[in-house]
Amino acid sequence: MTRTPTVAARTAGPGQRLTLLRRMLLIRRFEERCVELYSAARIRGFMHLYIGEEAVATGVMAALTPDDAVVSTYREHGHALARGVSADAVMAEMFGRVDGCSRGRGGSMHLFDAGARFYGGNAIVGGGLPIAVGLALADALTGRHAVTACFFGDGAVAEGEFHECLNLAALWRLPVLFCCENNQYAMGTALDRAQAVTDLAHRAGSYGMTARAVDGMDVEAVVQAARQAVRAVRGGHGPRFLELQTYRFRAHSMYDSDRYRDKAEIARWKLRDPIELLCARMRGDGQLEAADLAGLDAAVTADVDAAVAFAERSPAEPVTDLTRFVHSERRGTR
Amino acid sequence: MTRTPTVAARTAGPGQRLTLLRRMLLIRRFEERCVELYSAARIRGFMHLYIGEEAVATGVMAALTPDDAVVSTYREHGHALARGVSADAVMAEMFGRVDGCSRGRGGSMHLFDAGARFYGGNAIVGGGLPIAVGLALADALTGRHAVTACFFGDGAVAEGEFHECLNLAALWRLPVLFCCENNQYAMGTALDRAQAVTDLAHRAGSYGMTARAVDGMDVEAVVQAARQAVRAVRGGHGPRFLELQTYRFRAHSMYDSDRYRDKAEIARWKLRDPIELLCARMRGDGQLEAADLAGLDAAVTADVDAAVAFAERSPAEPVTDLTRFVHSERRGTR
Amino acid sequence: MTTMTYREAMREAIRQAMRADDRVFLMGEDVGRYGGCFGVSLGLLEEFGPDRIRDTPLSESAFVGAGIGAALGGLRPIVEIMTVNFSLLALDQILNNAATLRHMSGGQFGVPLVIRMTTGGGRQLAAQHSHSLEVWYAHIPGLRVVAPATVADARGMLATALADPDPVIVFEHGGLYNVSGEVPDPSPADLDRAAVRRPGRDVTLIGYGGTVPTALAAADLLAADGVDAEVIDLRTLRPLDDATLVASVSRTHHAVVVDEGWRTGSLAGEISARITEQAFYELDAPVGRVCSAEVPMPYAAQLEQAALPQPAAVRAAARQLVGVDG
Amino acid sequence: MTTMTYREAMREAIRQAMRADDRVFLMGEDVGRYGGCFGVSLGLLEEFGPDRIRDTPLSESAFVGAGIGAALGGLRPIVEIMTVNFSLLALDQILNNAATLRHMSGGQFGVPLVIRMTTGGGRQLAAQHSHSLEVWYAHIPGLRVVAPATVADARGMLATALADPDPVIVFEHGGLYNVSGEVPDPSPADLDRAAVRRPGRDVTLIGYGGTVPTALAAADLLAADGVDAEVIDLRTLRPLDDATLVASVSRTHHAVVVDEGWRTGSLAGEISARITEQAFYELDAPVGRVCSAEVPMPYAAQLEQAALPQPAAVRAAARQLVGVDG
Ligand SMILES: Cc1ncc(C[n+]2csc(CCOP(=O)(O)OP(=O)(O)O)c2C)c(N)n1
Ligand SMILES: Cc1ncc(C[n+]2csc(CCOP(=O)(O)OP(=O)(O)O)c2C)c(N)n1
Ligand SMILES: [Mg+2]
Ligand SMILES: [Mg+2]
Repeated sequence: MTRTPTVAARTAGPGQRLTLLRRMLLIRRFEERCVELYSAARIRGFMHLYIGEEAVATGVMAALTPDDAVVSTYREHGHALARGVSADAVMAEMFGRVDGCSRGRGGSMHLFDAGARFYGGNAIVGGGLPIAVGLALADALTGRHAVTACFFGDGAVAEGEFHECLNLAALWRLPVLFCCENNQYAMGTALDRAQAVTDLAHRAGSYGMTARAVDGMDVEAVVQAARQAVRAVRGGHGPRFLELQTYRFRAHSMYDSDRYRDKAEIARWKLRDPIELLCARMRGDGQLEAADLAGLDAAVTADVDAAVAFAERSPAEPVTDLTRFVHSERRGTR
Repeated sequence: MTRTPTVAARTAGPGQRLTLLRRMLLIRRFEERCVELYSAARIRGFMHLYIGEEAVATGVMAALTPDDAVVSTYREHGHALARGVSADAVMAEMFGRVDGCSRGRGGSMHLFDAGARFYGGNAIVGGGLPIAVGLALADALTGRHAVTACFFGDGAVAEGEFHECLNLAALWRLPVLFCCENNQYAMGTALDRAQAVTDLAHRAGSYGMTARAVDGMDVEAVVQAARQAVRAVRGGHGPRFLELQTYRFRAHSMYDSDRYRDKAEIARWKLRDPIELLCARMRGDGQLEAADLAGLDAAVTADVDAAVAFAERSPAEPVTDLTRFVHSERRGTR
Repeated sequence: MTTMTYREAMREAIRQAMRADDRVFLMGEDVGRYGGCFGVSLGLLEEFGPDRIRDTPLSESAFVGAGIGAALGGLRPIVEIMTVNFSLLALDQILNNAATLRHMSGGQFGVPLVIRMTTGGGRQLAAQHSHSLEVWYAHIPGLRVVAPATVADARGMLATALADPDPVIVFEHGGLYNVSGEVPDPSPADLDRAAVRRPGRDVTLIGYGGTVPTALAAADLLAADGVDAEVIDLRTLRPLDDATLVASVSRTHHAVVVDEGWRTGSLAGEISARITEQAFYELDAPVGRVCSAEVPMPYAAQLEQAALPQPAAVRAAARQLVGVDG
Repeated sequence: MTTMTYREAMREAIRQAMRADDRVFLMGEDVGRYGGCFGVSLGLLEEFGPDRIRDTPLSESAFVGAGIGAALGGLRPIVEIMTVNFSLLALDQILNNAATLRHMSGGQFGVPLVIRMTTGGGRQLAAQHSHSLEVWYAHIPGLRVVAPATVADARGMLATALADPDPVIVFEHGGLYNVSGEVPDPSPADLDRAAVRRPGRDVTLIGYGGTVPTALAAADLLAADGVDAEVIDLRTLRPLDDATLVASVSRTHHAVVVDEGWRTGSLAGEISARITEQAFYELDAPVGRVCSAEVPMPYAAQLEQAALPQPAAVRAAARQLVGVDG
């Protein structure tokens, strides 16, 4: 594996940058609204925010095509939105409504969208990795040139499944892009209290796949690294691993009082806010005016408003449907 | 980790060599008898032979003290005998008799001996590793200077538990000696069809512990490497990993027709029979006469005869005892 | 007699056990700095330090297995698994090692280990955080399985569990942590007997953990219907206290089991079978079962509530049995 | 009509399915070069090659999960787990993903996966290779669970399982592989109905998988006693075919369930509860259960035989129920 000091090559044009910015902003505003809605008890259950990590999903998804597949975690609002799952459907899901992307059955932790090849929304840490390996196996066996991008956290690296899956993907040279979102903590456990060796790209490299660490706060660096990796994976060179170094600005979940992190550490990372980083760079290149940004912000806020309105309008699934889809309706096995 | 071409330093004196030889010979003759007894249906169930791998158990156990602990697999006749579990009790166990080291309840795959701190006999591949980590944790927390030697095969490296346990032991700097018996196959699966990276010492090293590959056919090399590793582990320097490169001369189990290995490969490894290797070296150093060897052989054969006689004499446990020891008899919880 | 929450009672129990016995330590994901995912161990790190309040990586199989090893090595570990859903990752260690070693070794080795885990639904945590799999553990010879339903039992059961020379699984229903209750002067709970939480003459309602409040609520409803329900809290799911169940049913001649597990292969099914086996001629009607709907637990509130056993359903089942509805 | 062994029948079923549908492949530990740990897949590697007869490393969770992913990706995997004991390592994937994805995703995703595994004792394989945990799988909504007890069903069930758009678990009892039997012209087995393997009037003996032969042997013993036993083979453990059971019991008024699982929380308990719920007034006596002793399975032959359900015990239970013994 290679471990490069990840300075972004400024290859993206202004149009692409605007797209990236808009997507990150949508995730940010969407989740800020979710916090309010959670306080108002419109959203319930466990909710994990992606605020601070937007560059990761946004950058990786920019490197994928619609034929590719995505496997995600319980911290997946950002993944879903960046993949293009409609904000309306995601918000309705958080409201538990029937027009939600999982009919309201999944909530924040279980977003699904067959159309986007978005395979959830897995709330067992590490539980998505075998599925990603299997999706890639299906693609490989049928000669499709799709890539499966699999997201998971630094905490998942400790699970046995991580190990089994990295080996399996490398052994069988499967088209998986492993995207480890290293936000430095698994709940209250800092990486160095969970891993004897904290260089996760190095650990992944020991399975015989190319692995690199990327500045996960720099969306353009992520795009570039992901493009490169996706190209290799799609070309049949086996799996690749990206360690995306990032930070969650908020607590682990809405129940967490965040006692285990140093305020100064949080403040330090916030200086590298991925949205502000991109804005600053665009401003420096004369690609962003204050007015543009305000307009963008207004536009995504309108999207979020619309999503909330959509969710409010959507009905609850009738309880008579409770047992639907335990099995396929093609064959009524129960 | 370091990967050294393992040429044995000829440090052992004639007395120690004789002890090593005798122990290896005991394992060999014991198991050869087991084959006969299995054919005669005196032994049943699954039985896995250690023939060809005797140098590994013999060498590692020579580096341990009675206070140390041993965790083993289902291929553990050699481990038990080398650890000093009585051949009588092991043979009675294989016969399913009440004087067996597990009262006849375990059979070939589940030998136990509290007196020898021999914690079995685990037939779930990889299942012993967490137990070893826990034994070492208990030693560490109570300030005992014991080492836990944990044996497992190359196949176990693919299990998630391997990964979880190596990390845990390294993270907590626990006194575990991981002994990977790389006999090149897991049942019918050659290592390179199971692992993307077949250098197992390298893989282990990636967890941040010293790991080395050792010629597992050379008992003196094993003793030396194990002594060194045990010294470091006992000294509080965290776990160590030994990849003991060896080969099973027989099939995986009594049910295996060994279709998946090349006859030439087997023949090649047999040239490095650990017993013959040591004998040749002793002969070269003028430490072994034909008469000595014959005497040794007769002695261990007599031990095996005695073990069989002991097993024959031992009664079966009465079926009225079937439910004894489901729980402790200290407190009759059922 | 003090009043505290179920959560505090669990914490006090751990604290007392750790003060009383150096061999006791707590190990699990985020039990230390975070204070436990449900806050049970908050503050214990400060008192006992990181060796004995031991945060683990996300390696369920390894740290549960390490608890087994540490118990073999002479310690008295309390291992916390965040929820029963994640315990599947450690089930091999629990069944094939913890529960098996004593018998398989002919009595040589014992595993005095306590494993605590949260169970149950009702908090909109959806299909991977809400299930009740107690029956699987109750199926395993070699384990003792307990489910404190009251604050007093939350306070008292741990000491009994730690005194057991064999592995004990403690199920804490997530919906109970905030419940307050009175706790008598600390004394180990007797785990060998189920408890009659409310005496009654007409029908026996049987629950455990989170369904004890459900059964009690149903009993209140039934009282208004003129049906006098007895409520039994199983407390220990393995071994089951058949005697208390049979004695009650022999008086009431009707029984309904309330179980948050899925119906097929549920603990409720086992209890129904046992009562029928042992008190067939005392029964005026088949034992009723009110269980969770056989679906992965949905997030949406109305669906989740419809999936879980509710007092109204228990009432309806009991009314039908005793013939109030004809 | 041809005669073959249960092992050959399973192999033929796999072969036919793979010939008929390119999407079908077999994956598991040593299914290829070794030929399967119990020889089921011997020779298939030669016909279908290593892509479709796919040896895996010892990574139960990963390769079972990969089967789920491959099913999501449009294939029809058959995943072999050597024995049910090792399946615990993959149980999280089976419960939390395979069984749950369709419901949790609101019907968007399905997992047409078949998982085969060996189960059962009787071969002196001791406490980590001999258990029968079928009831755990039968507990899980979203799964179908089948247990072929005859050579014909071994031949016929796989096609039905592969045609199912949802996950199916197939339990093969290790003691059956060498049994020979007649196989009708290949046709998919109907998995929706239990089968009456022997008609009788006095008592219904209910078994599945390895206990069907036990029940049949008991029926022979009972015939000599003048008791005419009906033997039902459940065939499908989830969903259970209550109708066939109730119909039989309504005729015989007595039932004994024979189950190699441990008694507490057994499938036998579930069946007892169901029969009692649905045919209470038809029963002349409580449903009997003959299960395995609640111990980790011992190696010693006399202990293992004492732990397993035997025809003599079934006979004794049936005699007692029907009152032959007074
Ligand atoms: C198998 C399992 N163990 C524990 C949990 C509880 N849990 C949920 S999220 C989490 C932390 C995961 O950390 P990481 O993988 O770094 O992802 P992050 O939350 O930081 O994005 C834990 C322990 C779980 N969901 N699944
Ligand atoms: C978890 C698990 N999976 C599969 C098996 C079946 N099995 C028994 S031994 C074995 C091969 C193990 O190979 P290795 O670890 O290399 O040890 P060796 O037999 O070569 O000594 C397998 C697959 C098992 N016992 N446990
Ligand atoms: Mg993290
Ligand atoms: Mg091997």
